[in-house]
Amino acid sequence: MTFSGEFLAFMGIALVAIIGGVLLLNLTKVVHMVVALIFTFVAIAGIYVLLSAEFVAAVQILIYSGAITIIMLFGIMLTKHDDENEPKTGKWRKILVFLGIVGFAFAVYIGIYNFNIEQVSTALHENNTMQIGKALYSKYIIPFELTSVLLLAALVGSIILAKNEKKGADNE
Amino acid sequence: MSSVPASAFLALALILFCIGLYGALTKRNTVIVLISIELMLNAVNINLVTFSKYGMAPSITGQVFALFAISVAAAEAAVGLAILISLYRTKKTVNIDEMDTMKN
Amino acid sequence: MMENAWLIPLFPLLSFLILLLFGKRLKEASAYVGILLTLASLVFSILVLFERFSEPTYITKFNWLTIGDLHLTAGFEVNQLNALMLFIVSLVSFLVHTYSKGYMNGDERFPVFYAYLGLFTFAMLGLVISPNLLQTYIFWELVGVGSFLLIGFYYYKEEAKAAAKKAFIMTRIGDVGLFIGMILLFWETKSFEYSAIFAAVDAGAISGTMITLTAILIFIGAVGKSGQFPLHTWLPDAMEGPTPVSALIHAATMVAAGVYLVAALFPLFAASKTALLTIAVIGAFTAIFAASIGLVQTDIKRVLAYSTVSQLGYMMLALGSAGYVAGVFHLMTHAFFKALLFLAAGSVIHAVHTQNIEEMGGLWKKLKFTGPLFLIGTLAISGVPLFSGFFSKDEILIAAWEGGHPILFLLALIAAFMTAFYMFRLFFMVFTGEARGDQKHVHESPNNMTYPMILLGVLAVIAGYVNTPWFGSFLGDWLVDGNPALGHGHIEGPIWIMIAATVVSLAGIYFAYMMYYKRSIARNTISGTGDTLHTILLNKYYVDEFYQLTVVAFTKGLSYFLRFIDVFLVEGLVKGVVGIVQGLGRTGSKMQTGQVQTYGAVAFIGLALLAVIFALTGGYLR
Amino acid sequence: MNLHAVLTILVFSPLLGIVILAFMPKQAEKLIKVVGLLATVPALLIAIAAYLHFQWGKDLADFAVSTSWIQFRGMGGVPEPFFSVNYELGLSGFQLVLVVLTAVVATLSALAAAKFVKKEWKGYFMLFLLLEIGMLGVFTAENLILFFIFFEITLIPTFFLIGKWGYFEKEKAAYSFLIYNGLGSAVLLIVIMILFGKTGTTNIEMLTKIIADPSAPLSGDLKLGLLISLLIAFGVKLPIFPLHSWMLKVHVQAPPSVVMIHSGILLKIGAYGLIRFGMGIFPEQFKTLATLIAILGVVNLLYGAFLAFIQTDFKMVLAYSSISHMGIVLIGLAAMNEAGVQGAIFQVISHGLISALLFFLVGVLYERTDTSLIENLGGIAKGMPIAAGFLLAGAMASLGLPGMSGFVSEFMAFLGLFKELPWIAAVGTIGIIMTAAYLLRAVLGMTYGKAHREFTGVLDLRGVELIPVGVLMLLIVLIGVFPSVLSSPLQTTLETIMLGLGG
Repeated sequence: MTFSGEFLAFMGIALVAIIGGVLLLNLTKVVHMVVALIFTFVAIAGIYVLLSAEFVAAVQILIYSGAITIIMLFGIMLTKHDDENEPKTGKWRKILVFLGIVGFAFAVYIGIYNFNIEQVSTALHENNTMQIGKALYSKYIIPFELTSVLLLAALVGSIILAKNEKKGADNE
Repeated sequence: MSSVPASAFLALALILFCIGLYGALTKRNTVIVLISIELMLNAVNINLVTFSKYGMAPSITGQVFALFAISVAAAEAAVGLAILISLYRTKKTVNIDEMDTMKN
Repeated sequence: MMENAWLIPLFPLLSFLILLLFGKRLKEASAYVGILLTLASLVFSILVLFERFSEPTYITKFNWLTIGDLHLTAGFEVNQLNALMLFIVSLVSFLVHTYSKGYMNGDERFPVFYAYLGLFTFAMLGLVISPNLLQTYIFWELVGVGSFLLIGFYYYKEEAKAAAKKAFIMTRIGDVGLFIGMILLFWETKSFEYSAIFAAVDAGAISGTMITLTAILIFIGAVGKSGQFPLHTWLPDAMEGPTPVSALIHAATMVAAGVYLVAALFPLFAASKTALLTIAVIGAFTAIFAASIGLVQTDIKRVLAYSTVSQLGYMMLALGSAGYVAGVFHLMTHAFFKALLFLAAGSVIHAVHTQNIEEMGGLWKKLKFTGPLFLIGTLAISGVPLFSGFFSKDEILIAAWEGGHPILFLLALIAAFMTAFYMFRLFFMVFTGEARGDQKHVHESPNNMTYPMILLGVLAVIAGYVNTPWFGSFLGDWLVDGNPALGHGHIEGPIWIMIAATVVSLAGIYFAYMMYYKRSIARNTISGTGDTLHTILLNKYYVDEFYQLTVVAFTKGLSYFLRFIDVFLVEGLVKGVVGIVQGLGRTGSKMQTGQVQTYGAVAFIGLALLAVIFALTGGYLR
Repeated sequence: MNLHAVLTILVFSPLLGIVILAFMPKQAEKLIKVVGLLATVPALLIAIAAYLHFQWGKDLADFAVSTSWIQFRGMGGVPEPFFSVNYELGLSGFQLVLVVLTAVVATLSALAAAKFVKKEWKGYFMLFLLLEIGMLGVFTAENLILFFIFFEITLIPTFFLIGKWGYFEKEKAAYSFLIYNGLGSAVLLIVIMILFGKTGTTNIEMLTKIIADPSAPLSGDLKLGLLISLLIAFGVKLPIFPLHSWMLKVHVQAPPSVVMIHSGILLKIGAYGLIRFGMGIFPEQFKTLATLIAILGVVNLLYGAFLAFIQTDFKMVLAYSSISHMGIVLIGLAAMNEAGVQGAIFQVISHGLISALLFFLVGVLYERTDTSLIENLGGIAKGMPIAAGFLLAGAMASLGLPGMSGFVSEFMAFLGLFKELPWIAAVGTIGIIMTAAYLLRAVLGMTYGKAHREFTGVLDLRGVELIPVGVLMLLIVLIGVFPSVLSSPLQTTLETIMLGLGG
């Protein structure tokens, strides 16, 4: 393995992503957590760039670092948080889940380790956005349209759910 | 050709996925749980994009799917938060322990 | 007439059914139903007996039960032995029915008593005309029930309850022997028919060991029914039943069924020297064993019961010594004189309301009929010359001697001495000397009690003359006619045997006379009251206690041990299973917190576990 | 004459009663009882008619019915393209006698229920009639799936009948009943599914043929395993030691009318299954297990007998006596010859009648005196001579007195086993003695002796109570005296089984 620039870039970005994730778990204030997550999201965008997916990287920054994070912050702001006095998760549960995750990671890592992926030269980085556009509007036109329906449904649903309706509240 | 092996990306995705999972399963705050789920989705997206570049037949499909996944995740985040808010209105808390209406 | 012999047992059955259904309404009149229907049986029996003198054996059968290609039959057979038994049983039964009219008078369950008598008589008559082993077994068990019901007739008495239970269970132990023997024999010959079995024995189709085994097993059945050692203990206890019942069942008929069984299967037994020897030894031992206990008993009925056991031992000894005729002959004479003795004893009890001979005495003058009749019976059983018992006992002694068992012969002789002694002890204590109890209200029994006794008294005297060394052995010749396997009609023995028997019995009477009448020999000459020998005899050699300590205790112990297993092991197993299920359920319901996160955690841990296992063992991930 | 519908009508005739009952008011006690009782009568009449049909020399195959019911495509690897489950009912001689037994005991039990059930008659009779459907179906089903369905139908109503109308620990008894029998039927279901999957049919006759064919896709080990599973599944029902403890609770806690059914019929499903499926479908393997089954039988016989010997509650005595008597069924089966198998079948019928009789009497005693403890009951012969008489007669029948049905079965079972395994049979005969010992101990303890306490106002059997005891006693004696009333329908069944056994 050579320490090429690309590799160093990957290591750096990956480190940022992981640190963001770990901070997400360990910070106490909710807002801080979300901020830590932004680092991760941006780092992931970097990973996409490394993977010759510039458009996806752009979308990642727009949607995740932008939209979703903002929504989450709104969510946090709209609700009350008593971060210090929040009841802690059971110790056993944490240990068990941690062990489970370690086991899972181990098992999957074995899979990854033994998974021999050949690499062939690709032309993905050339006109990446155009390629995506072509694929989306030709081959994946129906899923694309369905996605728009889904988004619309989500939009309507969110509004109805979040609307402060007294009647609905009484029924709860 | 890239000097970074595919398994490195996959391993990163795995680590992020595990972090997200741990968060989703242990955090008490519903918002954080939602965020953790987003993180898991992201990890999956990394996989998708990785496989669009590596492998015997690289193709753009992986990236397209990543896009779909992102849009669905966005919708999910929106709906999820809407539900959270409406729940918060009735229960006045975002603690996940209180959300056990399934029991009764 | 013989083709209608099947009617004979049905009359008493009819009586049983009528009394069972309408007994409450018939009340005292139920006696007449019983008496009339048994009389019908008796008449038929006499006709059949007389016809059998001239005609050959009659046998008929029909299909009773089909098992694949095996056909089990039922039917009836009138051969010499059966005809004789029919006569004896129906006669004694009729007389007891008549006698009971007086004896049981006033009992509130009078109809029930007659119903039970009918059931027993039916079973006993059915038993003696059975043409095959299976049918014999069926009626064999039914007479057991009849006996059981009648012993327990005074159901409210604890002793009666215990005695009935004991009688049933002890005879059942014997019956199991018969049961096994019968089945083993069946698979050897593919038939239960006596004729088929005898044919197979004749043809040598059954191995010697098998014959011995089955014969001894069947003999165990006879041991149980006839109260032979070691299954004798129920018979004295059975005296808890009403006295007419003791006369009918536990003296004359049912207990003789064991002897009858051995006699009916005699060709089978005769084919095995070992089996015959076993019978002879058991018979002789029982004869002297029971006689010795009889020496000291104070209950009038128990003395008679032990004497019955002893006399049955005699019959077994005779059969075991190949003296077929002697055994059957003694069976007949014994039936008459022992029934007489019991009925007379019943009459005494009826008069003085006690069974303890220590409280009797001096009854000779008060009981004008009973006394002499009892004396006749006593003389007959003691083997005094010219009475029936003398001839039959003589035959047995000859058979034992000629059969080549001098030791058994000696035992029999000693038993004869004892018999004479204790019977006259009984007679003297009851009828002579001073009255030892309150006898103001003593009166002779009514006619319907005395007439049957008189008839039996006559028979006790004359029944012996059908088979004597002096006037010809008519009975013996007739019994073995046409069947060489049964041996000779009369066995010639040395003349000194008869003289010895007479001397022995007279000696017994003399000693009893000296001890209990003259009182010139003190009662405790040989063994004082209270010393070891007397105590042992009084306690019947502690056989009951021995059983209580071994068999009963073992059964109970095993039962409790099994209950321990059942409660702790099996139930524990169940509790364990239930506990696991409940625990699972509880944990499960605890897990249903309603929190999706917990569900997810659990589900994920499961998945992780599976993934790890697969990764380590090399599943799909490799 | 077309008789194909007869069995369907027979099996589902109680349904009419259920429907009528459903529309009746809860409080109409008298009417509910009458309807409940009458609803069992059509089945009884049809069963008797079928029996007469047979005795008049006509063919029982007239009744067979087979309609296509469920079909689905095979999943590959099986000879036939379709898996089919047909609706098949049929009647062989063996099934005929069981159906008659069921119908008789059901009617008598309904009569007893009208006497003993003190609350919620509507629910009781509806469940009871459902139970009857299940029982009749079990004995007429010609196909394992159908059998299983009916088998399960019997479980649920019994569970509720015990749990709701029983004595003090009724819930416990009901659960223990359900858990054991549920496990048993789970095992049964597995066996059925394996057979179905491997052969593509569940028709019993077809299965018998396919299994007998050496080229069938089942290895010998698998067949042995299936038979052992069947032994466990039906062993719970029978019950075989050590799977018996549920049955003790049920016998003690369930209401008498249910115990009549339970001990009289439901336990017999175990025996029926063992004979029909165990022995019928896997004859070769059954031979291999014969010694084991004989030993199990003797263990059952002695274990039950010894334990019955020390019980203080008469219901417990009867419960252990049931275990003991079911040992005789196993003994008969293990003999693998005509005598043994016929003995086993006889024992099934005979014990059904006898235990129904005895449990009815226990119910009467309990109702009158509020106790079934032997000690407390001493001396009831004085107060209730008729009941005591029937009790004694029932005990005599149970201990195998000749002239009653118990003897014939016991005799044939032992007759059979003595031919094959004489030593085991010889050990088993101890059971005959013990049976007499424990039954007499119990019955004499209750009826004879001094009355320990005066039962004031205790009435003897009377009126309508005499019908069940009378009918049952009559049948017991009838079978005991003329066993051919039972043995003649059984001959063809026996021949079939013997043919399978190759003997």
